[in-house]
Amino acid sequence: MAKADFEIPDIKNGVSVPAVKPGAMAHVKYHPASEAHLTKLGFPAKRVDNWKEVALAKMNELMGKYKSLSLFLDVCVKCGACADKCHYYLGTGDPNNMPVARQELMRKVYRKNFTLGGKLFGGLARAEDLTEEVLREWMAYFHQCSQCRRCSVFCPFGIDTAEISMAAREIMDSIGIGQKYTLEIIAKVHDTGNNLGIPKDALIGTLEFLEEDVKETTGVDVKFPLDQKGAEVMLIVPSADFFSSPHVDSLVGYAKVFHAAGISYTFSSHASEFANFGMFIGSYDNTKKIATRIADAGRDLGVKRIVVGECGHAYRVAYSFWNTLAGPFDYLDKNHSVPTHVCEFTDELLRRNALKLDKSANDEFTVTYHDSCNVARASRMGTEPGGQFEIPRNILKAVCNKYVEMDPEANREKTFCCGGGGGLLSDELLEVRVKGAAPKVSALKEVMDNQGVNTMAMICAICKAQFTKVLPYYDIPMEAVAGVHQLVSNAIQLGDK
Amino acid sequence: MKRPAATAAALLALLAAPLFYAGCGNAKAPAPQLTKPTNATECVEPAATMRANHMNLLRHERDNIVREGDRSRKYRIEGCAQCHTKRAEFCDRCHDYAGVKPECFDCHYLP
Amino acid sequence: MGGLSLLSLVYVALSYAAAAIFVGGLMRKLWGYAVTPNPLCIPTTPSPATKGGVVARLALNIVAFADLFKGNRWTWIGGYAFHVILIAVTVRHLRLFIYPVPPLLAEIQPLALLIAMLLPLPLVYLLARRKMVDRYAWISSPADYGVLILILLIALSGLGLKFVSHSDLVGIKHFLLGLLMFSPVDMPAHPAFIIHLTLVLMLAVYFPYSKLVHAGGVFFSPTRMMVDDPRERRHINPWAAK
Amino acid sequence: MPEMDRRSLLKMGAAAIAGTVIGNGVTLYTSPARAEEGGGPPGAAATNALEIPSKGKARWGMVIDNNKCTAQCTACTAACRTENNVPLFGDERYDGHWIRKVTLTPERGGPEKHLPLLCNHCDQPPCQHVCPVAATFTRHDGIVMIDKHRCIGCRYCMIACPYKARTFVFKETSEWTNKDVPKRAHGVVEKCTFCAHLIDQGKIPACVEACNKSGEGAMIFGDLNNPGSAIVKYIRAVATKGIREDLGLEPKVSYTGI
Repeated sequence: MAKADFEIPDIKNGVSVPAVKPGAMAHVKYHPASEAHLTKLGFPAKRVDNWKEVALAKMNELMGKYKSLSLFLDVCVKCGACADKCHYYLGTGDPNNMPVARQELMRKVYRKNFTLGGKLFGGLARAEDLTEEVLREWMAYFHQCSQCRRCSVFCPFGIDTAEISMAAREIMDSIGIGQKYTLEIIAKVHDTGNNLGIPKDALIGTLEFLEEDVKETTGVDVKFPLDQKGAEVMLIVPSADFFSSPHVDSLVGYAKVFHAAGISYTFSSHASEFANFGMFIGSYDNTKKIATRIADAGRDLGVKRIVVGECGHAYRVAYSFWNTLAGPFDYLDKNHSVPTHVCEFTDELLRRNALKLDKSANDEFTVTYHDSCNVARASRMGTEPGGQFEIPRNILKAVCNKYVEMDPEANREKTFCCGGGGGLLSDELLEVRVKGAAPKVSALKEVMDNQGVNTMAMICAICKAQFTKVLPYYDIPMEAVAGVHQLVSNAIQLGDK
Repeated sequence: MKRPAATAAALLALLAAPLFYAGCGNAKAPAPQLTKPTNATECVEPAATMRANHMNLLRHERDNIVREGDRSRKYRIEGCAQCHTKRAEFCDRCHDYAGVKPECFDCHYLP
Repeated sequence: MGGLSLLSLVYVALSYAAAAIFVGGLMRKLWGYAVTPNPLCIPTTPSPATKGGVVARLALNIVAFADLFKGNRWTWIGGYAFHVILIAVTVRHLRLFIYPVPPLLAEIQPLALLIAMLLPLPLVYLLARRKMVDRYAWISSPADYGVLILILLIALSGLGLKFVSHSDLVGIKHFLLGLLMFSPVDMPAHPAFIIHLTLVLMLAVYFPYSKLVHAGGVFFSPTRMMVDDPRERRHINPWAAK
Repeated sequence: MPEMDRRSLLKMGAAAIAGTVIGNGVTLYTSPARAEEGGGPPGAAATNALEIPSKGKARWGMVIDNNKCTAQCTACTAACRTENNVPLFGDERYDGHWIRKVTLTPERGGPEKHLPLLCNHCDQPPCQHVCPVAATFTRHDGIVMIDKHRCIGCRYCMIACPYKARTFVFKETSEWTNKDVPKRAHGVVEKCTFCAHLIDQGKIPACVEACNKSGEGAMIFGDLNNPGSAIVKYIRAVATKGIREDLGLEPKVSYTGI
């Protein structure tokens, strides 16, 4: 078991709703963003002198721009249906991690400054001004929200804490208070086209290495083309897929699927990254800029389709926002959905029997599937609602002999977040991540103990990175983490085609 | 929301509906017109008490009458009939006005 | 308005003021929600991909509190009972505002009474729930208890009017119709009625400026009202389009 | 106690009790030996006024001298219907009966007997015991009554009554034949009240008055607690018996000549 200087939740008997432990997670602090990154993203380099006025003005502006925010600040009746739904509350017991209480952090400022009742009877309505202390709470607890939307499933009014935490982060950015992890990554995307800041040369080297590696292991010439104009498909993946394990195994999987399908594809060096952290900080402009960069890359390469890889929040942006932010994608082939998820792509080939598979290649694995929050609750695959649940499962069942479902109360629509989403995948937030992972790990542990599961497949780069890091804290080897296309890669038979 | 103005107008109309239904513009609010008894000037209790409480008085006394056989009680529905000889012009007027449907007359005779 | 007693004058004025604040305030709030744009498509999925599907889901949510049912059964029971009983209470009171009373409305009064008189039960339950579960106690402010207590007081004074100190119902209806038709008449000077009316006016004024706007707001929630079709139909951001 | 075979006891009981079929498909069981007794002296002189004792002292009862009751006479039933707003709809399913003329056919032969049957106002009324809402009650003067404001129409009492004296109001009476007496709304159970409203005014029940008027004078009504009353004198002089006395319900209606 990995060592930690904090208490690891006990998940032996599953995760039950903890008693309220005020302030349990108040000490967690993220690393502040540098002046260079704040400036680059269009924010003040450091905290402005009249920060309170600026923050309230920004809040007012956002309430005028976002129906979600203006409505959600008003209509919560504090019924508490969400109170036991957040994985961070379940893992920590800190009451400010109850979605309703997290929202209250902004709502109390809203009441104090924007409502008559709050101005007149502050105490009774629990209205509070945006003080230094409240700002500290914002910084701590709006970075203990992974924007996974689980709370919004159960809310009678559909209140989505993600909308509020995005707004809070944008307000903080607008007064010059930023989180290093997200801002630095967005800056890198603007500079190099990917989160990791991989220069084009390194990318070429990596792809060449992968080609050789696959040739060595399979004897087949599977291509990993870059910037190939006129290719049918532009494939855009989370940049972790180029380097990290187990991510890269899924990348190999995508390449093999394209090879088997006989459809030409290419990566783009201008937009090699699928992730879009602009959403995490609620920055419309940055989200749009990143999305537009991708749309431009596809246009420049003259492709007919854009297929996206295994990444959760990025798929939400691609599925839900691309058309609005960077559309219309009129240069693409209208017969295919824009964008197409790589699972939709593979699923279609499976339906046409266009792939030769040897399921027994995965016989050493008993596989379960983790629904990633942004895919499950903020996007769709295929034409039917809920396709995002069925299509990845169809693929897994096609490539594995041993497939097991986790407790549906912790999966599908009600899936628990891995604990690392929403811009929290940063080392200084490890305590939040480990504790927040408890509900999902507990569901995994149950099928591992009772049904012999040894592999959890998923289609999100953040989930993969998070679980490989936190599973050892729960005495589960990080090798239990796999990408869906990693298993496809194992099973696919590349004959002469 | 595509047409906020239309939606707002519909909401306003919905909220104002009782106003129109009640006949906004009529000079005066309607009140029930009662035909008063000719054989007496005073009821067994002051009119205000009867208006508010006649149902309770009758309900209370009916147990004494039915269970004890005491037919000398002050508040009896048959007693009402001695002065209020036209139910349709007295009882029914207020009952209809307030949407009250007493079951008394299902069994008891009042002219 | 000549000839009104001082009490009636005061309450006529208060009633009109409260009604204006209620209607005006609520309209302003709902208008605000209506005109504030949805820059991005954010339905909580899985979500219907058609307008009809969205309407059906909203209807189920309004009629059965389906999402809350998913969220917490114990809260659902209390909240749902409270709202259903509120409908019965409305039916009981509608006859005082409508002239003449439609026959069907008169017909269902006994049944409505049977349900309406249960109103204190869910209110006490909801109050106890807030107090007794540590999570709900943590999130509950004096305002959350206050509005439950206010409605409880309204319910108790209303039940008092019905069962303890019966009032001149015809006089009350005459007064209310007078208000509705802008030709006010005297109100019955019945203490329980005055208390009941005062509390109701307080609630009406409080309504638009509190969490009670959820009654109208529920129709505007983007995570529930937006159609899940961003790939098929380009959602235009109104402020970005300008 | 010697061990007794349960079955033989039951057989003995069956032999002792002979069934007699009376009108409207009701089967009453009376001891055959007793059914052949009867034929008493003439009844007391008819009177239309009652002496009302102070509250709680009276115990109203009735004796029917069946020797005087003729088969064809329906004076009592007709008077009851008019007095108490009990209509005949001309449809068996809806008709209510507070007092009926029934026919007794002795199993071992002999002439048929015709007798009026009404609520026996038992001192131990089973109908009252089973009522779940306490709608059936016994007045201070022994009259068993139904508070129709309370009755929920469950009809347990109808099952409990061995005299089939109760009927369910399937159909609302359209008009009052006697406006001083309430009629019944649909959905409650009704039965004979001994014309309590008349007793309270010092008058005798409508059926008794009609019987007197018809000249038969078969019904004697009075205070069973008053040693000087005609009914007590009659009972002392003549052996009377109640129907199904074996049930121990202590009915306040008894008969001679059956």
